[in-house]
Amino acid sequence: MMKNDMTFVLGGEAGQGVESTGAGFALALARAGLRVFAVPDYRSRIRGGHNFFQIRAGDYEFFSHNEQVHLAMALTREAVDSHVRQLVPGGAIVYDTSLKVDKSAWPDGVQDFAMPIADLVQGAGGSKLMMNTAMVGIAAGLTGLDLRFVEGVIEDNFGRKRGDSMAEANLKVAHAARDYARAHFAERFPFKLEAVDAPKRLLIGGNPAMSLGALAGGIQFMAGYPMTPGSPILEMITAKSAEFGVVTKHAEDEIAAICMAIGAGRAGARAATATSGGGFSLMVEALGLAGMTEVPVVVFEVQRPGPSTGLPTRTEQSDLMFVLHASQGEFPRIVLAPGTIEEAFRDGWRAFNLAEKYQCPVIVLSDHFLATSLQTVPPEALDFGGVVIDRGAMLTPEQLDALEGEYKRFAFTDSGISPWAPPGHPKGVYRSASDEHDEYGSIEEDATNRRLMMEKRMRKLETSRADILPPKLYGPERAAITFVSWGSGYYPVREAMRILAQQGVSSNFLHITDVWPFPAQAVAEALRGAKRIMSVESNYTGQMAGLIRRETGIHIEEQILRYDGRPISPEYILRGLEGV
Amino acid sequence: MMKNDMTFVLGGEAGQGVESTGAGFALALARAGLRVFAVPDYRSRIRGGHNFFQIRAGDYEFFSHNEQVHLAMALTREAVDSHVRQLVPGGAIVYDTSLKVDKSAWPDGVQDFAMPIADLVQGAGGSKLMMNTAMVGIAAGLTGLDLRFVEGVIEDNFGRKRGDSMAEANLKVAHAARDYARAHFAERFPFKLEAVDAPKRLLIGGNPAMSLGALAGGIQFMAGYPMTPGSPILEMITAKSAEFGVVTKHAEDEIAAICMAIGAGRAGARAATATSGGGFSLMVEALGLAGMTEVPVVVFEVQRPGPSTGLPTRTEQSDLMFVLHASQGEFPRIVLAPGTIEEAFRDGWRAFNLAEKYQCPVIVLSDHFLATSLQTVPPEALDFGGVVIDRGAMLTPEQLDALEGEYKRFAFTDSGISPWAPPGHPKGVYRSASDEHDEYGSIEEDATNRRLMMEKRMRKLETSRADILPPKLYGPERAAITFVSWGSGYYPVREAMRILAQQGVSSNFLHITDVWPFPAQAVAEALRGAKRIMSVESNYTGQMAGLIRRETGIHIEEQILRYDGRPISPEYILRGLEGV
Amino acid sequence: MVTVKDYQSPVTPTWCPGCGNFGIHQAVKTALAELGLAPHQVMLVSGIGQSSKLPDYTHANGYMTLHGRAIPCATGVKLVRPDLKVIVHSGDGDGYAEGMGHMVHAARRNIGIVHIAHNNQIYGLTKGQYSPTSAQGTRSSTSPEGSIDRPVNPLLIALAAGATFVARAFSKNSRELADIIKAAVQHRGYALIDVLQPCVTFNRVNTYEWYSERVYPVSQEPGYDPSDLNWALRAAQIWGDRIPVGIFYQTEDVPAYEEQVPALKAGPVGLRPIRPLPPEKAQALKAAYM
Amino acid sequence: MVTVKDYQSPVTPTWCPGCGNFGIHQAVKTALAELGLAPHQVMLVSGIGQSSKLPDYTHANGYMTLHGRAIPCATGVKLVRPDLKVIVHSGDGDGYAEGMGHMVHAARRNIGIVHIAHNNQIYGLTKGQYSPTSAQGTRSSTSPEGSIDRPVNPLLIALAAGATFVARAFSKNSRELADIIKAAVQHRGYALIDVLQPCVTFNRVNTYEWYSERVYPVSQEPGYDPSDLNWALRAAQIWGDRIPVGIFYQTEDVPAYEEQVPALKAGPVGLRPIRPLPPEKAQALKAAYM
Ligand SMILES: Cc1ncc(C[n+]2csc(CCOP(=O)(O)OP(=O)(O)O)c2C)c(N)n1
Ligand SMILES: Cc1ncc(C[n+]2csc(CCOP(=O)(O)OP(=O)(O)O)c2C)c(N)n1
Ligand code: SF4
Ligand code: SF4
Ligand SMILES: [Mg+2]
Ligand SMILES: [Mg+2]
Repeated sequence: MMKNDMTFVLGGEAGQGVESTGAGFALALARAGLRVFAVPDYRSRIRGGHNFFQIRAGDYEFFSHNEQVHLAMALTREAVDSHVRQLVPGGAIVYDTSLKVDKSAWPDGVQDFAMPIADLVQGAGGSKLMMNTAMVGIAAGLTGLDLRFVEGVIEDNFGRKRGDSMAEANLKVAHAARDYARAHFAERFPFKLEAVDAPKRLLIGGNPAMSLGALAGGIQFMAGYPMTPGSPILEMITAKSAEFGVVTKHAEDEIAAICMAIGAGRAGARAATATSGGGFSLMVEALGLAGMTEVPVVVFEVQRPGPSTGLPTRTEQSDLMFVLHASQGEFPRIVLAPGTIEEAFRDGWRAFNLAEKYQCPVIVLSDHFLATSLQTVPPEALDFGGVVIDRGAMLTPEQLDALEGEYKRFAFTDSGISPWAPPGHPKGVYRSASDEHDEYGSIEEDATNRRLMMEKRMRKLETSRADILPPKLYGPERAAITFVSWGSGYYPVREAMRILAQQGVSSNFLHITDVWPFPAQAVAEALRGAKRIMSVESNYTGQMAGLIRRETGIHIEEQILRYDGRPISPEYILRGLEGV
Repeated sequence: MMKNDMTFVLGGEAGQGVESTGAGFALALARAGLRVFAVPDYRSRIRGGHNFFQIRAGDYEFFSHNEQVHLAMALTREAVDSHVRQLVPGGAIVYDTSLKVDKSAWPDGVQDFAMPIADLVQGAGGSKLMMNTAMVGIAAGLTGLDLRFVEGVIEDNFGRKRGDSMAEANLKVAHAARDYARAHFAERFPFKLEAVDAPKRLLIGGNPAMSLGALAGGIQFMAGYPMTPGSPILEMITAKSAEFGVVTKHAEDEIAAICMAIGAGRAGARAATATSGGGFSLMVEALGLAGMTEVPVVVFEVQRPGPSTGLPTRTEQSDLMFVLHASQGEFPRIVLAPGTIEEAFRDGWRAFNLAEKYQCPVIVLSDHFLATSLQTVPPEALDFGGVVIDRGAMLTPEQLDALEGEYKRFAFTDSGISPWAPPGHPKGVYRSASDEHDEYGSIEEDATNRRLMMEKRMRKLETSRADILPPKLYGPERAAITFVSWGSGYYPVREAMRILAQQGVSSNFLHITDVWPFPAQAVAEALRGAKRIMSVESNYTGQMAGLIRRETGIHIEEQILRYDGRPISPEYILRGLEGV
Repeated sequence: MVTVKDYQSPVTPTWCPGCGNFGIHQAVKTALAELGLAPHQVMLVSGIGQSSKLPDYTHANGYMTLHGRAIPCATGVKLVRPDLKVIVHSGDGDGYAEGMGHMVHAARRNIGIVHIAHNNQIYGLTKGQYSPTSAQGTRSSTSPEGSIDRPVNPLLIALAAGATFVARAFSKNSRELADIIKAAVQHRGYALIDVLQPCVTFNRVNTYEWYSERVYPVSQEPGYDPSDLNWALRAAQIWGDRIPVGIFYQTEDVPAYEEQVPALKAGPVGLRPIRPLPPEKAQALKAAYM
Repeated sequence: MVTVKDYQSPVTPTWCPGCGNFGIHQAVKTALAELGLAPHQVMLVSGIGQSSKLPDYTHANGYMTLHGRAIPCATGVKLVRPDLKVIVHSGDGDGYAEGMGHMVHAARRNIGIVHIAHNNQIYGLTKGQYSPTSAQGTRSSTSPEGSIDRPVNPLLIALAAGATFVARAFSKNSRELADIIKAAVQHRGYALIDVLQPCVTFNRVNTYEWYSERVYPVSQEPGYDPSDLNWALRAAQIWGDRIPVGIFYQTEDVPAYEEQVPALKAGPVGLRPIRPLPPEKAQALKAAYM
């Protein structure tokens, strides 16, 4: 028997509630004091096809999902076929007895837990849609998890939303299913769960963490256009719009969305947009507008696999070089690539400070994996108390009152930062142009002015280095293997390190989060003397490795890359270590 | 006295015909057998301001404009002030006696050739608009150039276009002005021109050369949206539209323009669009569409200084990294950066072959300097005879007839190239999607298919290396200084080398034209063992140097960069050599 | 003889059971078959959305492009291959939000493409945000307190932009829709067909029942005269308890864009063989620079 | 008291002598001064083009943005600072080609911005290509054999899109234009003013004389009733030997977008001080994830 260390997968068609049920079960596990890492996997369709939700739960510290499944719950024949292969010996597959299943290719040691689930549901007075609730009840029954955690989630979800009768029916179904599974199969199932006494944890993903960060940072305006997986940020902030005084706008397209945000920024508001790579492609021209006119704007870019429409509901980290160089000409921008929930929250608010301090666009580069995976974190991970509001060189009404002569919006300064006035003060009136301009903001073609303006703007990038966080080194100072990764690469790399350590292999890990201006010196120092460097990225061309070489000269030849749209798992890294 | 080696500048307001007159004079000089390099300099306004046109002429081989002016012809007070400073000792400034000129800051040795030009024009029965014709007459008078070359151009320009009376009047003005200048000032002017017996040369710029290349390559469709300095390509091809069977479309915006071109490409036509960086920014999303759906399309991107609207009528090479990484995700693209007229013509047609052979977008990256400078080249520079048409794996009707089973548009192949069928054949019917797709073109999310499709597409990039031209090394194998530049950097670098050679300093020059896939091996080999490498680029961040470091590991620390919107001159390079 | 079966693709639609897109799909195949057009003579161009998956489910030349960009892509096809029948499939987000500008310009050009807008008054593929045609007050994830934007009237816009064929249909009435599609494919120039298409998953307001109760033939409107722009401008404003469907406006008096392109006088440029230029032509081009 | 001089910028216009933009510039300054608005209460937002240089020549909050994108930029300004009067200046290429989609959506939203379109029926800054409003058959560098596209009718499009204030003016009649601008600035919601603006350099057809011979007050049209949409839809179609100018349509019955935004009920969000969240709020946000 193994306790508090297992992975569930719930699989079925789109429309069967796989994701919502999975998320509910994950929350139940979290409330039982377990650590959780859950990954949804779904297709770009609304009904049918095959979706699944995978939940790893345990009572010890681990960092990511993994590939070994202990309990698979299949709502469809296709789900049976695809998940039975992932099961560890002793693992079990649960499905309705009515499904015609071909067991010829099943791996050895897999347990067949076919049950009359539909009947159980019917018997408990439930509707067909409650098959997934039954699955959760079964999971509790098999693992021994106290059903009250599941009940709590059901009550929270249905009790509030759809009236008590729905909650009641679901509770009945869960009970019946739990009882049945406990009675008939629990004994044979070797993987058990037990509530542990642990400090309360949040169960949250990158998108919500980032959205909360933005709210914490005082966001005043967000415009966007729906695009998976970026739009949930717009939707979450819209849900809080009235309460937090944030105007949000579902715009007619992404060009309008970023232009609205830039307009709001020009008007002195903390403004942002959220999108994915395809939408970002349409924002490229306006990014340069913000750069040239020194308007603070934050772009949350949640990556998905390209090129073009690509795989809308899957993951990749292939927009790095794109966001670094998007738009014609050269201007300062700041690019943050948070890798953890803590960092997603932090960059959610920090981005606004940086945008205003350096009066330039800030891109927060996330990805589907970080955005949608749910994990338990301590409440302090969303460190509201640590939030600082810094509006940079924004002039106060008093400072504006005291201003003499015509206001120079784009005054040449050593830092490159010119004090800026929000509109509305008689002395802070100025014009600004996307053309090259003089210190007042008027269009100016003179060569010397141009040179000085370019230098002024680009100086801000150097100045901003003061606020750039160096990459973090995890693990021992010296190690046999040094991993380098960025953004959401964090999770599987940390988990691979943990496994390697168990195998007696020492490794450490340089995790790059602030990507631009590139912390070249810190990266070079950290990698100097590394024995074997191995980069890990979710893309085809090894973009971060290329950037490191360009900026530091360090050539990372061993690269573990994944570009099939699926998140990198610790096992993938371990296989890669052998493979390369 | 110095013969056949001098630079003119004609300066005045927008609307005074500075550019057209200058171009006409340059053509006259070319017809006199001289070599010419002429650079227009104008503002983003239609009337007023200060524009000028600079013409270098000589009877020996030189490569670019330079900064020393021998004869300045000023139509306005502002023109006098700004050009008198450029004059070499003995050089002269010509202007109308009515202009109130402050000579206090004039450099020593400059000759004041104020003349009653307006009176001369009036006396010859000309209109106020013919001041510039008078200037050309004066230039002939002062330098001794046979007026018949000027007459020929006047007849070509006016005789055809506006009826004989205009030609007649201009001819009279030119004569009167020539006679006056010859009589009163010629003796004092030490710089002379004399027609030489030389093979006929073309006087042409990069934009027309590229347009002719596209016509030679059989272009069938071009859509665009006006944007300086890219739109002249659309305009030139439009002018030939009916004669050459090219449909051209001034679209509603750049997104529509590239989408139309991609639609045309999907329909089996040779299609292109032309723009500058700002327009390219809007094309970014569709670039990925072409990449994903493997549709050949050519984008002529003529750079100007950014960011954003920047300096619309000036030059820069700051879109290199942008075009290399534009659009979400990863897909093969080919980027060509011609540096000379020959190369502009060649890449004008070659781009279509490459786009069709590798079924991917091809970007031809030019810039304002290359596009608009006029220079003399031998007629063979537009090597129509060398044009090859290669449509790659396009299936013929016969091949399609013979096809068995359903057509696999995106068949996995070793080269990555799948045979493609233009629409219209019953057996070549297929669908294609910007989503990830299977070999037939249907949307497919499977992980293995995704991996194979990514690899198939990216393989094309490797396959295409066979067609990538390595950089050219000019000058001796070994030299004290090795310049590295790309695109239009060619001209000033070659000219700087010539001057250095005269000073006894040996230099050579690695000129990179095919930029992507990057010819890393050839560049590394060429630079191996270089004593002192010096990169020359028209941008702030040294983009090519960065790319070289990323792709070869070679770190070029000495960089001569210019980012004030003005073309790099040989003198700028020589000063840079001392400066760095 | 061409039959509906010729348009059968091996791919099974991923639309939700009951989705209004099925009716549109059936109508398109029926119309094309009845017109005797073979799959290789047709190009279906779509954007991105549920509606835009239609070409995947149809055996014909098909191009699923970008959200909002089907019209310019289709325009490029038509301009080099005017011999092909080009049909655009877009959604209401796709065609009327992201793609609105292109529609207006296609209409004023009168480019010969049929534009079938699958108007489900919602964003289907991205899970139910309100769309440009959603009624004011629609609650959705991007308008939790009800949308403020007044809905766009695509027929009115198309008419104002100069469209020469403007129709509305209901996806359930597949036969009527097929007839309208046939008329549109035979029409000279740009044709908009706005199709009321129930989204059974995300739009719980504009259901089959909702539409069924309301639609009636526009020809029943007093003074029905689809050749009269002013009549059509008025009829297009009717929306509410009663929703007219059918052809609102049609004129064959305006030549299609592609009929007027000088370079197309000699036939589709996309079929012109590509060869190096003859030396005389090359010489003539050079001469202008000497 | 605010005067026209308060709007004087130190920058000298680079427009060609005689350009119609001067008349528009004068009218804008006059209107704002007469309304008693001070420069800091106004934001002029423009795209790129000759017209779009206007903010550079005006002492007021000014933002010269991107070709075609003035409207969304202005919308962003208005949505955080509804207390500012926001005026968009666009060209006919800028506003009706690149920016067409945004205009339609601004109109249906009824966002409170005044959109002044400098309609010279040509691309000025890029040297004379035909524009969306150029007459069919216009010869230019991108249409050497005459343009094929039929011109767009901006008034009709705006009306079809739901604009609540639609007017046309002639830049030469600066006083009339100023009055229309005043009405537009005081209007509730989106207001389009299409201004006939001679380009003396590139448009040799639509000259001062050409317009002067044709323009007449739309109020002289029989049955003039700017509150009647159908009347306006008909009047907006008049174009040719006679061109009506004035206010074609106006209604104050539709609330402006910004009036209806829940988050704006408490005042302009752009003026809300930004402070870290109080612990209770933070706690409540977290609670949803536990
Ligand atoms: C540029 C871009 N923006 C956003 C998206 C995401 N997206 C895909 S479909 C869609 C909207 C779907 O709504 P609609 O066009 O009405 O089509 P439906 O699914 O309802 O048929 C969106 C916003 C995208 N693919 N590309
Ligand atoms: C995205 C983009 N495309 C093209 C241009 C080039 N451009 C500048 S102004 C202009 C058109 C000018 O015409 P219009 O909008 O009518 O303004 P006008 O100059 O006539 O006032 C164009 C195409 C640009 N700046 N940005
Ligand atoms: S979500 Fe709506 S539009 Fe999409 S397939 Fe389902 S029913 Fe049809
Ligand atoms: S080109 Fe035309 S629009 Fe531009 S400033 Fe001159 S007259 Fe005015
Ligand atoms: Mg829809
Ligand atoms: Mg214009």
